[in-house]
Amino acid sequence: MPPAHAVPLNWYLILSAILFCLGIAGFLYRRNIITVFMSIELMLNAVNLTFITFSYKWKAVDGHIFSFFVMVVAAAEAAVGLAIILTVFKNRKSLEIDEISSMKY
Amino acid sequence: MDTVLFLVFALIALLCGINLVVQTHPISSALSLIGVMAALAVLYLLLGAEFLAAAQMIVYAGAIMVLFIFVIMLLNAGAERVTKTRQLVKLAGVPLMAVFLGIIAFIIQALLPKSQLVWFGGFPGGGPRDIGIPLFTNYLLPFEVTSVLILIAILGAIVLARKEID
Amino acid sequence: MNLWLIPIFPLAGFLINGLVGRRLPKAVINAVAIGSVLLSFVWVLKTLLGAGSLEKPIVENYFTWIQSGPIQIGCSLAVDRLTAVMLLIVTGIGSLIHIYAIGYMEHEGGYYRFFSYMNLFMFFMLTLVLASNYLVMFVGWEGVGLCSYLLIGFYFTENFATTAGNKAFIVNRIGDFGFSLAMFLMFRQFGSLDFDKVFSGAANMPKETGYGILTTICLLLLLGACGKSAQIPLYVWLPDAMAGPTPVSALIHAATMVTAGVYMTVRSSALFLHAPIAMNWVAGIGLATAFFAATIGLTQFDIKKVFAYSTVSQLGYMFLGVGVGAFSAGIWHVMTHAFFKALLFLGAGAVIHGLHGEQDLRKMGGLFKHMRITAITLLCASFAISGFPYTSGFFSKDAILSATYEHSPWMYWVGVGTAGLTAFYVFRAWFMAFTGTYRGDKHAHESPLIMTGPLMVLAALSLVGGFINIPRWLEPMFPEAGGENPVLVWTSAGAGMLGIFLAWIFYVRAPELPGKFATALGGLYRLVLDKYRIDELYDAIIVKPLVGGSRIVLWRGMDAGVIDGAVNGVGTRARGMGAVLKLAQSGYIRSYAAWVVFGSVLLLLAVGLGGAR
Amino acid sequence: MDLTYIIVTLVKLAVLFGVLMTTLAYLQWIERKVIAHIQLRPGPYRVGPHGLLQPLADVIKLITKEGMIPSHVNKFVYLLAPFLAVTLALVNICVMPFGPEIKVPIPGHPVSTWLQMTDLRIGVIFVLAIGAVGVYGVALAGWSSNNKYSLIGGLRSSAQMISYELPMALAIACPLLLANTLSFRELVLAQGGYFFGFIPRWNLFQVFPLQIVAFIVFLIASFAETNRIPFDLPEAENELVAGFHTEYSSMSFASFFMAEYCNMLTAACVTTLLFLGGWQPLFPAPWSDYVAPVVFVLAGLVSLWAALNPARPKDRFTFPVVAAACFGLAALFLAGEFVFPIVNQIAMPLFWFGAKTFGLLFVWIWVRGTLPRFRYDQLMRFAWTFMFPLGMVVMLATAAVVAWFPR
Repeated sequence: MPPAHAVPLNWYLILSAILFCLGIAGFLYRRNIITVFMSIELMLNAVNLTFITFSYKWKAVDGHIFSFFVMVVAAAEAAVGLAIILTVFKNRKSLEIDEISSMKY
Repeated sequence: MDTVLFLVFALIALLCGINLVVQTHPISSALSLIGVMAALAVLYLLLGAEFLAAAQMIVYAGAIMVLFIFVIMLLNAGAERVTKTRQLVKLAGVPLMAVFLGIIAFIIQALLPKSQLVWFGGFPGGGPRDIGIPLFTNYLLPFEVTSVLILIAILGAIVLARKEID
Repeated sequence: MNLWLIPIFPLAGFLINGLVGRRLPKAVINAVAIGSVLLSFVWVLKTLLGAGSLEKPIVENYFTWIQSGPIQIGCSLAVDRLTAVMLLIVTGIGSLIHIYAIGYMEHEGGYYRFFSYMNLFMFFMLTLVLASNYLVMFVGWEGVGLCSYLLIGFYFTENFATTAGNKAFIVNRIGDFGFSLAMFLMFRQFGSLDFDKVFSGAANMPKETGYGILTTICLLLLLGACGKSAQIPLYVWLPDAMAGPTPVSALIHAATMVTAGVYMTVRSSALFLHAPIAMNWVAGIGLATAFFAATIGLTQFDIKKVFAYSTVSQLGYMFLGVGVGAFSAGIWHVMTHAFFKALLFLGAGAVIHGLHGEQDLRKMGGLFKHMRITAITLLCASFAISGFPYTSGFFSKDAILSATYEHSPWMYWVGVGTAGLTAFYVFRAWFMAFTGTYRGDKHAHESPLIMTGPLMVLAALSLVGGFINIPRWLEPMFPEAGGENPVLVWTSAGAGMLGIFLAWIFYVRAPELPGKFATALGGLYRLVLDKYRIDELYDAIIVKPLVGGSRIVLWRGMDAGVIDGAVNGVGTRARGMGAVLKLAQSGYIRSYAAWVVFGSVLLLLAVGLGGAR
Repeated sequence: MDLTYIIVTLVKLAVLFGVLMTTLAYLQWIERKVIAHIQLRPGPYRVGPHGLLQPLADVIKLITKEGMIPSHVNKFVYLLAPFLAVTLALVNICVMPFGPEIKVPIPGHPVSTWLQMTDLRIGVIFVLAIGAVGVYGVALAGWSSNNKYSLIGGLRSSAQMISYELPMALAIACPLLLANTLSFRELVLAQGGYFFGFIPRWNLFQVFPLQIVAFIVFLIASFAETNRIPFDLPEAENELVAGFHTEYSSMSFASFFMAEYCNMLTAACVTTLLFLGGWQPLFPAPWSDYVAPVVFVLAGLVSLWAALNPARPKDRFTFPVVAAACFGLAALFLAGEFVFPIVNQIAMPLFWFGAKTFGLLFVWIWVRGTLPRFRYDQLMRFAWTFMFPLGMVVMLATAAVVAWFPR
């Protein structure tokens, strides 16, 4: 029985949507690779929130497990990504994302 | 009570998120990201995902973000210099995201019943036991595969970050 | 009761011998090969003794093999009275022949290869027999085909062996094609391939007068059976299959595999009974094959060829029996035929072995004093096959013939004639080999005990094996055909004895007669001698057009023109487009990201708004 | 959420906070004393008898000092860091159970509550999480004070804490596997009872000797987590001039100090709860009640002896006071429940818990007084090539035992 002060489910989803868009914004407008990377993490977090909200909606634990996997994979991705960033910085002495544009035709 | 908690922490998450985007210094962005994560952890608790809240703190805030900060310190990354962004991005970005957000909001409003409510304790199934059992029965294969993935990631990171690369 | 163990033993043997056999000493190889087959024989006995009266089939379902939509096919084995008979024949004769093979293959190369193939064959044959739905059966069906191919081409350095193997394989493909079409039709009709479902479904359908679905299925099955059991028009591969080692001819091409067609037809009796026309087809093909092959058998000089054609003709008998509705008689003949034909081949093998590979009857003669056991055992077999009273062949053949008489008398008379011919050519071979004076040049010697032992066992079986009353055993499945009519019985037996007598006249009493006849008949004789030139016929009307057609149309036109053209064309177009599209790859990550966002917005518009409405 | 609940919670909070602060303050005094005696010095002696009032003096000094912020620092982070450190350190105490459920017979309105702020289903993970976040205090302090020594200190501490979290988590997993729960309360309850009536069923003594190894691994790891000697490289005075808190002064410095001691306290409490059976007494029921009085009586006798042959004249007055206090406590433990029934309910568990915790804290200080400092590469190699595999082995072995002999 929901108490009087319960929150509509949609708010959570809207919140995660906004966070996701903030992540996109960070990705599009920041120039520092690390910041861009962090924006990706932000998007992942937003998605996790959605997962968990829906697993609340369906009263099923699978959403939790998905977001658990998301976290784990995010950890792996962070390790590799930061290693790449380190290497890039070693070779180019720069973290500006637009200066690393040599991978093209 | 729930409403208050939700509003407070949602607000924190939002402000930190915005701060992440507007700050030019990576450390500030990192801190605000940590803020977002902490706030989200509380929201997870409200949604009954206590284990994930803890995991969020340990894995994201405690490990991943520490790595980020570590790297930022290591590279001693300063604030961004202002360079010209790509025209396309500059023009397309904001309207695109506005549309994106609008559509998502519309879909959520249209598809989901507004009657659906969330309150603390409404879903008790978020404890470690409730997650562990399906994780090691139904989701065993994904679990193992993920562990292999992590192993590979570790190796990759070590190989990439070796001195004698370059 | 662990039916799966029965086929598993030979499979294990195959794996051991096939994988590491090259390094194993012969003793171990023998132990593994024989041991595995004997084990499964023992397990069969244990199973059957433990099974009680198999009124109802005992089905064991192991796992769901194919599960897709409505298709639900389990990997399941079953044993009932029919299967029991086949199991005993396969494992029993199989063990004997394996033992015999030790002696026969002693000096051959590729020893381990031979035995691993044999074990593999046993595995597939048992799978075929034990299967409880058509797909599993088809697995065994294909498997035995493969093994027969491998074993016919055992001496793969010889050209004729490889060609014979290919021939067998290709001809069998034609039959399998029929079989698989039949399965598709069955699935479409009954929605399942399990025997019980299919048969109950068929039982609920009315007898078909015209060419309905059931008849079509049955005719396609018959095509498959013809391929496997060497019936007209697909019999041509079996005589050439004698290129393989003799134990193979005995096991695969006489006793077991070639009877798979008969077994399958009997197994599908529920279908055939509702398709009288198909039954008539079966009977007709069987009769024609029986007679036709017998006539060819008259003129062959290669001892194995003679027996090969007699195999074809005996198979014809079985089909005749099945066709006229005497299923149990057919199976009975399968069993007795397994006894005496295996014996004939093994005996022939012993003779060939004793003559260091000589197969031509004209180079034999007077071998009786050199190899007594072989001669006597072969004599028993010959009596059995020619239906001499109270030998095994007598009972089964007469069961078939009397059933045929009730079906239609003229068929009966043709059958009787064929019986006479059979007796004639078999004894012709025996007399040419063992009586008179030795015409060959090689030194002849008797085979070792390990070879003669199985011969003696089989001899005993082919003499008294007829008293195993298969029709009564199969009573619950197939109502027995009408009572024995002594007149008919003795007529056919008499025909047999007449044949024996003529053979004695021609080849012992007056050896010059055959030549006279040959010259007298002239063209006809030469035609028969060349097996009616069927192979040449097929070559002219089927093979050549096919090859030529495919060379011109498929290769030049289709392959080179259309397909290659398409592929290359796609390649060039792609390169052209790439030249344009590559401009979008600016290397600026954030513009990529912008594009991604753009795309996802479009997707959301499409999906989300669509879903929201 | 009725009124009693709120009141009880507030009361507990107040008491806990008071006790905690005092403990932290006096922990430092104890440390200085112990180190001093290890080094054959009297230690703080001037303020109050045997320097008992020294902590108070320090607090006053630190508060009244001028907090100065260097000009070249990132102010926000610089101020955030110590706050973060101390807050996170204090939060942990909330989930520690100090005793069993007690019933307060308030006339007409009996209340029953646990000697614990709150019990989480995931208490242990919670502590781990907070510990994981705790890195930030040090790391950010090191980075924000914009000083190469501090930066190195911060880097070191973050790397070190991440590295030692793994063996720590692995060691923690063992008792969890045995007790099959993540809540401290159930953990302690699972450790009640005795093997053959006299060996306590603490995790330390379970599946001998696996848990002892796990205990040692955990202890070492928590030394590293609390940045204490021999793992105190982040604040190594003689190489990094006090590392991450070089630039800090007055209250912000004090809060780092407090955070460090609070972390020690937390680590000791967690060790007690995980391995030493929380408030479960060391002896079976009747004997355990007499331990506390005996201890205090002995303490009283010792201080009486000290009063009878004093080192300095004023000892004649101070030590009898101490002795009297000890005897009073002993009397309380012996006869308290006749006077006021709740006493034993509360006092006994607290006595045992406190005894174990302070024993462990003594080990901490003792080690500091004894061992030299690691070199950084040694530290890392030790973590990854010795501690981690050892912890892994222990955990797997425990898991195997639990799987094969389910209790």
